[in-house]
Amino acid sequence: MNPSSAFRAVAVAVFAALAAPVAQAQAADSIVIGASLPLSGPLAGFGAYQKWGYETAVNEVNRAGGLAVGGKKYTIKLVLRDDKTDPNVVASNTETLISRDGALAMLGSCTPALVNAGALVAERRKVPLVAGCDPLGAFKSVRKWQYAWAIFFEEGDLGSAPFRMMADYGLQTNKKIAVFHDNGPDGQVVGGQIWPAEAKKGGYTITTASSFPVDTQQFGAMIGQAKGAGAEIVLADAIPPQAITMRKQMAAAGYTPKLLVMEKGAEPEQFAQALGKLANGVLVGGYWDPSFPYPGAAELGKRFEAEAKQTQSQHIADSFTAAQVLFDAIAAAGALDREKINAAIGKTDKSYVVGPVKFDAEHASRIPITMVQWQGGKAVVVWPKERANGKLVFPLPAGN
Amino acid sequence: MTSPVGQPLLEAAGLVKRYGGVVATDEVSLQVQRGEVLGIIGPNGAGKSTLIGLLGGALKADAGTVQFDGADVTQLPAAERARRGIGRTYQIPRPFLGMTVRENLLAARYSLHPFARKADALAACDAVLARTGLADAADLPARTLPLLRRKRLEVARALALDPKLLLLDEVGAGLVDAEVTELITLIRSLRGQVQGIVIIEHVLRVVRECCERLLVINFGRQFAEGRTGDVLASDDVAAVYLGTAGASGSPPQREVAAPMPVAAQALAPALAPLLELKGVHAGYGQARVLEGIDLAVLPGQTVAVLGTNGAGKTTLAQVLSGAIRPSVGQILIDGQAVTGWPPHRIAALGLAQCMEGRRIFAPLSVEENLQLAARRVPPAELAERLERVYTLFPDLKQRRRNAGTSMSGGQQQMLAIGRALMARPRLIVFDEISLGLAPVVMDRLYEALAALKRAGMTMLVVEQDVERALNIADQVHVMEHGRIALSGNAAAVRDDPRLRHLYIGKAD
Amino acid sequence: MSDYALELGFRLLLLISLAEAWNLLAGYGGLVSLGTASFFGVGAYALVGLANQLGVPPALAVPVAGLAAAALAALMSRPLFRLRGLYFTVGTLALAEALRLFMINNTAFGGATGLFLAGDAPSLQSLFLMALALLAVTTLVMALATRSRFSILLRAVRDDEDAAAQIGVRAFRIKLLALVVASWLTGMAGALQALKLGAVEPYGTFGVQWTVAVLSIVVIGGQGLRAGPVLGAVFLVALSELLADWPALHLALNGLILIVVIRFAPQGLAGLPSALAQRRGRR
Amino acid sequence: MPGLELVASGLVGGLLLGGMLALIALGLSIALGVMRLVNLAHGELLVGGAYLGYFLTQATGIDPFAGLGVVAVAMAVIALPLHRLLVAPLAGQGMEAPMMTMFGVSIVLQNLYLLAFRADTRAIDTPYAGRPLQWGPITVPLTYLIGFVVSVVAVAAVHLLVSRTAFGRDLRAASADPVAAATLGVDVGRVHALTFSLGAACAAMGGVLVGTAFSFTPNTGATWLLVSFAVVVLGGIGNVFGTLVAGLTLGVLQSAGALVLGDGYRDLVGLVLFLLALAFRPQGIVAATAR
Repeated sequence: MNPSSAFRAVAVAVFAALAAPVAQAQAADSIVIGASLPLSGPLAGFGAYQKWGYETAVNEVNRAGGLAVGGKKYTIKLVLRDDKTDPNVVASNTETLISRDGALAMLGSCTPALVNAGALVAERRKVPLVAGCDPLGAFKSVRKWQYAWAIFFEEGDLGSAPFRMMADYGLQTNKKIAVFHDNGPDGQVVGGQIWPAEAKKGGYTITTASSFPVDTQQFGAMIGQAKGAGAEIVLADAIPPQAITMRKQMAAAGYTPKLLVMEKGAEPEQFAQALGKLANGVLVGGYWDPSFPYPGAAELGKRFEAEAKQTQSQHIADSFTAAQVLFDAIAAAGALDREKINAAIGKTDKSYVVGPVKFDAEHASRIPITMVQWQGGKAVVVWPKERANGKLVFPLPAGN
Repeated sequence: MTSPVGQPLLEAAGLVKRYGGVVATDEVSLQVQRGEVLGIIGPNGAGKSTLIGLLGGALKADAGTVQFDGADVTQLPAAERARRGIGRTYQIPRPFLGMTVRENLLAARYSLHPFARKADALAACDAVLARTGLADAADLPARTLPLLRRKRLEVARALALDPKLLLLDEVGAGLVDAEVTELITLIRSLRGQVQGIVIIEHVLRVVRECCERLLVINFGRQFAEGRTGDVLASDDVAAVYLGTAGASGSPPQREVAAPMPVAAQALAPALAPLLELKGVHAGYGQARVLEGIDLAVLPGQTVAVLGTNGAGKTTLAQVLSGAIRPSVGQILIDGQAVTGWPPHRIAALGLAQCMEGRRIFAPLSVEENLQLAARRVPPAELAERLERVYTLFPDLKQRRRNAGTSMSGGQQQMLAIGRALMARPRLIVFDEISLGLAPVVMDRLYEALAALKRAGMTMLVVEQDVERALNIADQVHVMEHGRIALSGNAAAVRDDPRLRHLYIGKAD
Repeated sequence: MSDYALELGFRLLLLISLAEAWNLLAGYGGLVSLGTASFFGVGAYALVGLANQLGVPPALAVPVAGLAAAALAALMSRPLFRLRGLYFTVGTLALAEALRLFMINNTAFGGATGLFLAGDAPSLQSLFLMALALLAVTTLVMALATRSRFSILLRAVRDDEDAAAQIGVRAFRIKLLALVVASWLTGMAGALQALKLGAVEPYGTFGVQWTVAVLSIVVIGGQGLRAGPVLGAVFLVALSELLADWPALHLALNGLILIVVIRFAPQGLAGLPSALAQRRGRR
Repeated sequence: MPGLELVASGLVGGLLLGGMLALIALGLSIALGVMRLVNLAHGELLVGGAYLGYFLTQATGIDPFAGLGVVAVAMAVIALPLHRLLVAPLAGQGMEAPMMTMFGVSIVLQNLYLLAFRADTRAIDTPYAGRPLQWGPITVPLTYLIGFVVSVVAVAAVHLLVSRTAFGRDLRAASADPVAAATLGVDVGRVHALTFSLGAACAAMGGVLVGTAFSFTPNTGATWLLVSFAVVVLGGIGNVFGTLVAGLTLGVLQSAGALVLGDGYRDLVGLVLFLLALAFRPQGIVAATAR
């Protein structure tokens, strides 16, 4: 047979195979919720936590007999797709989940690039999407959202936290700051804009500020400059691999500032595992800990560690919350109607695992920031006082 | 013949080309008058092809100028020179393998006249194909052409440019007399439409019968220049180029120094054949080349395989080496079937190859090239074998540290032979070792072969040059169109009229 | 047509066009490029620029954005064409990577955050139609490039650049033309994708994943075969769709199948029928 | 403008790093030169080496550098069947098929790592991981120096292997003209298999260095693959000695670029310089004669 006809045969067969699911989408008494997650690629780490958060929320509802909408119980069917940490794939996944699997509403991916890519599609298709894991500044900067909602911290809070902490505790330094930040979206905002601004306000001087792409592995030059400038405060914003390398190279360069903050990178437990002693005293902004006084917080932490056999991460909280917010809104809407659900999400005002959730005019709900410090392999909340479950170690121990 | 007045068609002055320290072309100046055919001769490695490169623009001269058709083209790249009317052929043909023969020519037409009417372009190409005897192959992929026809394609492609000046680089090499005659007629017929021709050639007949003037190059320098007759007559030219024997038919069998060592049992010819082929068919892809070859080589015997280009001689050699798998038939060594064995296992059985085109490894030094062929041999033995090869070819010893490909063609051929010997083989296949070499060099090589024969080495000689082959062989097979057309001992074959029919006249 | 079909169709059309453009370079020009991403990315960014800054309507912005990629090709041609064979291949890869890093670090184009399309993205319907148009253009170009006298010159350069020069072919111009045209097509594909996403950022648009997708398509579909790119694209999209429902294994299986196909269908899917026919013939 | 101390440390650090780059790229280079194989899985082999080193030190507690030999041998052994099953059958099918096969391998490996070890960032911990080395105005990580020494020794060893031994002879012959080599008795298939596993071993050792001096995740491979390409082409494909020179050069140039423009531009500078070098010296900065 000739190639072109061969092609047609294949093409038809394939489309038949692929088109099939469309029919059985949105089965009688189940609601389809779609989510595209980075299950492989650089962000696979975050993806795993979110997956757990979403699935746990869904299981909870289903175990309780399903979600009551307009007097009728619906079981929730969560359809996950891997986006390989590629915004192009997030977009096509979202498109597919909506059109093929007939997702009634969407849950977000992680980090601005991925969340926004999906949100833009949802926006076009007028499908509500609730996301955690997308810093609010970056989320708002994209556009005036109609159907996308975000529950996370505000870069502004994160950026100002170290300064507020230093003020509260009256830490003694030479007020000289070195800033290292990656040039990813949030890195740009926190390291490039907020820290400088906050430093100005607090009367600190930024001696060196350097940025780098998220695949660099060498920071010799910037560390050398900071050391040369005698900065006693180092504020860094980098993903885990880089933060780990950076911490090593700081020690290797014989540079020990009094205060070391490593946003993003120092947050997961692997940071402490990979660095051992070197992790001690490193600070990182956090927004959740099982010790917080929110409904179900402690349980959620325990449950994760029991099921996943690894230490909890705050990402389970915001993903779990995002899902719960969405389900509550569906229930509140009283009908499987996207417009109604979207409106209901906007009206959310309730305290969840991650804290109180209430969306502002720009579809964002803020989670307050705390400062967490690694002490002997444990992440200890050291600021603000009222939330702290341990004492701040200051200055930074030499490490070796 | 009468050449029109006015400035010469081509005028090169003081051309110099260096490769690192080596000076390939040294202060060469030449002129080609309109309507003239200039011959350039000289021993291998004299820098003839380099000179062609400098004229054609493939190479940039380090010094000197090239004037063509009244304009200075020294700075112009090859393409621009071609567009001004310099057509050039390669010594080793370089057709566009992925295209049909006609397309090969069309490329030239279209590059010259992008907007010419298609019909005209095709007509022009077919005309050229017709006169170069490729008309029947017009729609075949160039890949399928055998060497001879590829050489024709080279000429045809250059003609498709309708050049003013034609540079022919060894188009005669490896042709049998009948074909040489055709070539000469072709070149002569070109005079009408080409204003000038430069020929580099070893086949003296071509030079003698086509060129008004000759330029002799030696070691990159101008050695002599003048009317063809005078130059060929001059003794010093003969000395550098032809050697004493070259012009007269068969080379003499001078005694050479060291007799070669040979695996013992070969000395007493046994009856069991060392190598045997039974009804072997083979080819490339769809193209069948061998159509049932039966042949046997007894220990100590020297067997020659003759035949015109494209008769399948080299394919036969490749089948023996294991490089090509026979589609049908059997190959036996010591009665053991080795059909379809990978080359290295066949080599391990003591069958060595001296491949067509030498195939010297550029990244390896001369000595390494030799050592490579001696597989898993203790150092002492290795050194001894090396010595033996060096005594046979002293040139190699001097250059043992040089890169293998840095030597002249003749020396490379010596290296190739020496390399085959290093394996201390029981049978050596010599494939076209005389191709494109100056007569003197051929003589030396065949003296070496003769020495081997006397020492009792078993040899299979695949040759173009009938005389030399007949002089050395006990048993002779003549191939034609993938079959063995004629077999017998040397004497019988020499007198056989069918051979005459195959090769009209004698090699000069 | 359902939105899902449109979504798949768009992806197919886009990938086929990309593969064809690559095939023009590699199959006919002998220029095996790993730089697809760079031209794709430039096209994508150019579109956003045109739409946001000058308010050019999509239908016009796409071909113009393609021209930006073509311009890049013209700009880079000098250094790139000094490279032959493997060196060219690796050089194009380096170009793509250098561009990506530049876009990440250079804040003028939004750095790693990238840029967002101001207006709403057009409907899936019209996107699909545009992709269809792109494929039509691509097919036309390929027809011209593969049947015309230009193709003869191009193939001559592919087979033996020096010999081509000896018969007057200006190799550089020929290769340049091929590269520019291929880049134009690639750039338009990038522009379409940007239009669909409504956003561009370096990792997504300049990422090597586009180059890899194209290569897989050509290798799986079959090189130098007319139907190759089509089959390859269908296969790839179908595969990723069918496997997507097992997210955990998705990629691993994808790679495994890639390996198997290459191993057992050396001429690609398009070459399979003839290959089988041959095997039968041998018995 | 940065002070002398900084510049000196930066450049020396770059030089040492360059040495490691050479070892990291070596495997890619010889595979490319000898078997025309664009090994897109090179980065994953490297990461594989890093994991081997990681678990070796975890299990036995021996120093990662002491374990290098074990890791190298292990990876060489793993690589042999890989070549036999995947690469060898594709011999004589052009460049793309093997290249894409190796790409497939890289995907598979990446995801196997992901499934087996999770996406966690890991680093091979040594007591001296963070120890600086003071030498006048120059401060460089101790691990850099050790890594440098290890790399240079390894590269030199490979250089000797290729240029002095019988295997090296076969290897060069096979890369220049496989058919002729086979006809003369060289088992080309075997040469290729050994070349491939030699390359894998080098990559694995490089991985241990990366894991000790930096950190790694299942996806780290790609970054190092690209750097390796730069080194390979600068040094001349298949040119061992050239690879070393190119690695050192690139290392220094990158640091210089980082000093002037900031670390963000380190890799960019490297690549741009690499493109320029390509444009003016297509055969690599070290002439192919050194092969």
